[in-house]
Amino acid sequence: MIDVRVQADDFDPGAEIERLHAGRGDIGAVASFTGLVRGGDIVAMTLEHYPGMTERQLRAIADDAATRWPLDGIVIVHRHGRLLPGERIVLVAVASSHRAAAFEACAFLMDWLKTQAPFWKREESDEGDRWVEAKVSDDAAAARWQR
Amino acid sequence: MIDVRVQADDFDPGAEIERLHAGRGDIGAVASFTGLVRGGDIVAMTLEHYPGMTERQLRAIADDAATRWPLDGIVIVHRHGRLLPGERIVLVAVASSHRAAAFEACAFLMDWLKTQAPFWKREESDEGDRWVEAKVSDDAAAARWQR
Amino acid sequence: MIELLYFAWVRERIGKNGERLELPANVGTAAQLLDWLEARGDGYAAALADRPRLRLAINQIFAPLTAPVTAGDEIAIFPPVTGG
Amino acid sequence: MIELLYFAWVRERIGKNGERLELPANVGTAAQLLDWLEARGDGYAAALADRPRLRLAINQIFAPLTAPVTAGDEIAIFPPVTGG
Repeated sequence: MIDVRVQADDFDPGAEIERLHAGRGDIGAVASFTGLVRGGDIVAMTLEHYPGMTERQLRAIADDAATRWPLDGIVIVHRHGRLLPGERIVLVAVASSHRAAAFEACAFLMDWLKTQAPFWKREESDEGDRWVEAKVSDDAAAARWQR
Repeated sequence: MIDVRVQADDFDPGAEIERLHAGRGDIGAVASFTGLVRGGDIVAMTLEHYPGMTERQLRAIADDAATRWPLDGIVIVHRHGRLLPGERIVLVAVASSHRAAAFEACAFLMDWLKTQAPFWKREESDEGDRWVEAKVSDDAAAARWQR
Repeated sequence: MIELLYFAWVRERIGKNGERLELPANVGTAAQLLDWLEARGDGYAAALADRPRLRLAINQIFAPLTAPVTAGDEIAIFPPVTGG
Repeated sequence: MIELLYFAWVRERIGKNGERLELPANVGTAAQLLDWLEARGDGYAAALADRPRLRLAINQIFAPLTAPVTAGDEIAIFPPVTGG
């Protein structure tokens, strides 16, 4: 099961994790990652995206992960729109028989998503708004999966 | 916040993940791992543990993780008693400002827990009961964190 | 015709989400397309001047500046992505 | 006195969860303790014969066979752990 969603609404990480293994007795491991808006100087963050391409890229990233590791299911949920500090932005959850595969695929999906999914973050702060710059560290994180 | 629990009762991964970041705006990432009973030939699995030492070891493992990565919170919940295929066994969830720290600490905690926490699995199958043998692969996984 | 889409600060500087334009006969690559768009006005120039900070997708697939562009293409221009 | 605890198949083979025993004067290390216990009967022999498959904790901390044991210690004997 590969399920990819781009939505304005919040999501429920527990329900997504549960959905990956509910009714099955063959799944030993579910690794998940929940990304949240970090506050600090930021009042809010708005995520713009490229409808159509976003879903397509997330799906391609998930399909790629499924060829690299023995996985039983992948859920990716990514929100767009205006989000406040502490709000959930993204969930990646991966089911597998093997914990190393689940962990690695989950980290891979996040690294890949950060550099390959067409989202752009605009931060609102007391000093005004600004577009978040892409991080070199994200490119480096993604590069380690290159093959 | 470091929270370590050993219990017979089931737990709620979503609630534990939420608890790690609720009311805080400074946490960017929560990585989690949920371990489940895999079926196959197994009818049920019973987890025996060493009360007192188990909590102590899990706490020590969590404290160690907190010295290795910049973490904002760790939850470890491990069940004991008789569990059926598909049931949750263990949850490790880690909050951090940084996703790599959250992922690595979560993988570290699972590897360490597998080799350092005094639990023993007994599997029930149609051919009778048997104690699960420790895996060399688990020792190898734990060894990569040695320093 | 080509369908152009602009995102993030590229969108803001050009001042629109996108537009449909007739592809000139002498524009055969993404690089030539950017050169041609850049000459369309100050907003375009501000948005497209700094090529190393631009990314392109042709028909929803990331593409380099050397990629060919043809009539009917959906071509998106945007900064490096920052999701996740 | 020492407090002995047995887990998993060590417990099953010895036939009890644990016991309190007087530590003999000539038992100073975990290895000597296992030698002494092993001679206490068939169950003990079956549980303790295969030393590479045994793990020890003294006062709830993993300990090697060379570790000293002293009166008052809580000493647990068990197979390699298989949690998680």
